[in-house]
Amino acid sequence: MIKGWKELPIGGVIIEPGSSEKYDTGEWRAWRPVFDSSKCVHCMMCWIFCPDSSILVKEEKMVGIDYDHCKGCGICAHECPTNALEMKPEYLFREED
Amino acid sequence: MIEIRWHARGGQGAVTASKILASAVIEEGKYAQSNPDYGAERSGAPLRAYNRVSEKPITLHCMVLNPDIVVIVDPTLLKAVPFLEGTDENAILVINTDKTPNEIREKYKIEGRKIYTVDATKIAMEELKRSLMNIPMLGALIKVLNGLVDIKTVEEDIKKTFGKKVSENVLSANIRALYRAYEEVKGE
Amino acid sequence: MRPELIKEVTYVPYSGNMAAAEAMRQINPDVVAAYPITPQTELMQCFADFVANGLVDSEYIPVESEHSAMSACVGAAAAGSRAMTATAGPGLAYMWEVLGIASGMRLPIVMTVVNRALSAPINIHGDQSDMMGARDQGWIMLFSENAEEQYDNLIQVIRIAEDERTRLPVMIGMDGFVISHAIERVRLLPDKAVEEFVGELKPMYSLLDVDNPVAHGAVAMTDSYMEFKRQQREAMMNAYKVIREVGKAFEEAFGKKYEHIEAYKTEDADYILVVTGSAAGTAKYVVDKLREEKGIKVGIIKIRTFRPFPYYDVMDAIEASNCKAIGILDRAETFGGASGPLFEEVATAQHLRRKYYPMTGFIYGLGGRDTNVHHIEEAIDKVMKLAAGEEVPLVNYLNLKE
Amino acid sequence: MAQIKTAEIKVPPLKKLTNYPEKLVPGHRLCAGCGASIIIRQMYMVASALGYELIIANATGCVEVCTTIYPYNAWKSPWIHNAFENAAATISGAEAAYKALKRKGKLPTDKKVKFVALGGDGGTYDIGFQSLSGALERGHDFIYVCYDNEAYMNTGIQRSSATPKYANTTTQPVGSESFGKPQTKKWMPEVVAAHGIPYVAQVAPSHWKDFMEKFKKALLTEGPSFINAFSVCPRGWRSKEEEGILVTKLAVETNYWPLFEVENGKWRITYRPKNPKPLEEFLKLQGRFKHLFKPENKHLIDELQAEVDRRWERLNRMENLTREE
Repeated sequence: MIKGWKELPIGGVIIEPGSSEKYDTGEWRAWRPVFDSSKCVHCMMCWIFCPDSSILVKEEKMVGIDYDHCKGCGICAHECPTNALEMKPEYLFREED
Repeated sequence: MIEIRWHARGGQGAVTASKILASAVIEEGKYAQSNPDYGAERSGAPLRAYNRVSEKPITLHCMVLNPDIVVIVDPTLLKAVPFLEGTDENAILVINTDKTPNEIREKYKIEGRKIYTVDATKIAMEELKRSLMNIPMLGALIKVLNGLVDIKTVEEDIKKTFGKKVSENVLSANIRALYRAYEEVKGE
Repeated sequence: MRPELIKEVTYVPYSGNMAAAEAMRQINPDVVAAYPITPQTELMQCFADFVANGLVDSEYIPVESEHSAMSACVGAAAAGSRAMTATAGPGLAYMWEVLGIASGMRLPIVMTVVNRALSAPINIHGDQSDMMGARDQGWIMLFSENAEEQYDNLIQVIRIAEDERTRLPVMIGMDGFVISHAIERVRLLPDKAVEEFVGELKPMYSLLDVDNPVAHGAVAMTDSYMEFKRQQREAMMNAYKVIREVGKAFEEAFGKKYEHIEAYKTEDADYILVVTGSAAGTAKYVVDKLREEKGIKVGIIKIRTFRPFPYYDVMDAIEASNCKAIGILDRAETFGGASGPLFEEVATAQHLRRKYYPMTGFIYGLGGRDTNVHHIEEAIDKVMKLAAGEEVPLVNYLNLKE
Repeated sequence: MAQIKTAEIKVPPLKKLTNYPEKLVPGHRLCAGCGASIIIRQMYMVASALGYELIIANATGCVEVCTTIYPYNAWKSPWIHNAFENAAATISGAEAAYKALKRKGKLPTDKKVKFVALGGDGGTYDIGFQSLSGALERGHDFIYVCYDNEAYMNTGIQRSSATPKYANTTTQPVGSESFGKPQTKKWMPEVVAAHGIPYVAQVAPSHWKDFMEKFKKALLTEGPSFINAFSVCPRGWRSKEEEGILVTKLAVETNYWPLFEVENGKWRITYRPKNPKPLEEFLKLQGRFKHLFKPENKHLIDELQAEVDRRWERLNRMENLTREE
């Protein structure tokens, strides 16, 4: 993953902005926010309070969750005024090996 | 190389005089050092400053131990400090005093060495109206250095050093004091 | 536009501090962040005067501490600007944490260190404990013998620091008071020539490049930290070449030679003293005196570059002489070490060549203690005894009250 | 001091803000439910909407450690970390470089850039206090944002001068002889305001409109601004992750964390709870105050309530004292 010392940019500089998107924090999740778009009024309360920039918005409409990164804190569901988001145990969704 | 040691009290301008001497010598294309002996002393405390003057580059970076010339800016220091320290019989003393070289020799029982005196305090009081004896003592020293550095160069350097900081009157009083001491200094 | 002050080579009566400030004026860095400390204060005041009179275009930050001085330099250098500062003794000690950050982030900051003793007891005078204490913080380190060398070195190190092969910060030491406050003859170069010599900084990964945002000072875990440290070693090895190249360029431009070391009358020397800083000048005087008066053949190796340490240059000079014994003068202690830090380096140099000479160390000049002609003579006398097979201690003190 | 003309510049409505790209992207490793990243996202929402690029100097701390673990970078704007105690000095240098290079014509002139120093309460109230004070006094053009989570959370909940009285921390734990931290919280905004800088504000991300209005003012302020942001730490406070915004709201509604600003020396409370809730409601959601709810410790809660009331009163007095006649 990390290259040898001759290949790395000097000084520990990270030259790629936003490279953390490649790092999945979705694995951390024990609870999953499940989105019911029929109940959503697109008030954006979930979006403005999400600590992980994981509420997906398109053309000013809430469209879903970035499950690669959502850590499942549950703030979105807690702050949702219309119950369009509900926290469910993650194991219900994980494929079994 | 000529080594010079200045004895003065803090606030009397000896460090400035030693810097002006070095500057003037360097202006003339020769080599010089001016090195104050810094401590934590404040105004009034005895202090020493040093000069080295030479036709050739100077690489020494230590205190002057065996001065060829000792300049005593404040006459009260004659009793207070060992001004002969490190000097030999050939050393030259340039002393601010109203006494003659002979009187000084007898009073302080100085053997050998050549003594010059000048009443720099009187010159300072008359010209500068203050007991700032550094510039007159520099004038006397230039005379004793006997052509090693031109007093005109020193005059220019004083103008450069003081020019921005003091009034025209004070500056010209300093220049007068410089020349008066240069003329009035007496040797044995 | 700032005025051109010096149009041709000029000789001036300057203190070391004034010479360093003058070099900074001519270099005209983008940012200067500094905190006054004896004996550096005069330097900072001179530079502040240039700022106050429009003689530099620099942004000047009168910070509230040395820690912030170096921190601001890191911010400024990461922002792609040329950043400079100056400090002394305890100020350098206070910067210590950020010194390693500056070098680890590969920022070409340039700093004058007016060498001063460290407390306690508190002492404002010259010794090299400050820089020697910071000697493994990844900075290129030079020592100047006198005011003119400090001036010349400052002009050279801008290029050394900013070279793409190095990109390392540089500190240059001059002894406190003895050099910083003494007036000497200094040769100044024309403003234009200096400007041309130092050239323009090529920013790398500038923080101000908002179109290509980068992150400086990231966390490197166990999987990458060591690689970055290895890069720093490489940069320091490159610096060895770059310092020499820039020294040659300086000689071509201005006719004065600068090498990693100055070997003074070592070719035929039976005895060699290794020394750095202002005492090298006094030692040269003693060498001439002893040769003239007593026919004793002594030579001096003056260390100009301390990091990267010029092991091969030192050994080349020793091996080319008739050396029978070496004395190493250290203006810093290594409590619990064999002798001083310079002693250790010279011992390493010998090991690298598998050539061993009798050597003895001298601790001198701590806290501004005067080291005069007699003391250097005393050291040479001990080295001669060592060469004659007599027993001489590993560490000796010059001008110490026993 | 220059009056800040902010009325005509408006923060767009919430929905419009969603059109700007995120500058703090996911994949950072802050805890689930962290308040700090909410604060940073809200900062960027305003900055992006008003066309500002932020250049960030981040003090060592949770945000710094979690957002730039090599080679992962959660930032899409220029970012620098130097050390724990020197974010303000670092931004001083960067801002000075910007001025110098701009003056020398070495930078594009069409960009709106704002320098931001970002630190937790450790890097701000404590170890970074000197460098912050220096940078404020020198008047650099920057915003200092403190995400105050009331202890050294990065290293495991050690007390800071921002830790409230009687909170349980690992360096002043609750024990048979201890109720937790015996000292009261340093009131940082007042200390900062004493520097006479143009703009100081206290914010909470739960009250995001108030937050954005204040961050807008800071952006438009020439010279230093200071923003003290309430930053929930579920792990350190032992509160529920999903209740982070609730806890934050209660901090405001109980007057524990009043929302106010000091603009050119004038103090103004920007939000007045209609019926302030008892402090207890804020405390009871957090495990760090659990010991206070033993019956025999009721007097401690009363004491804390009295302190909140005293500070609220003082804030009102400051407002009256500095109100324009």
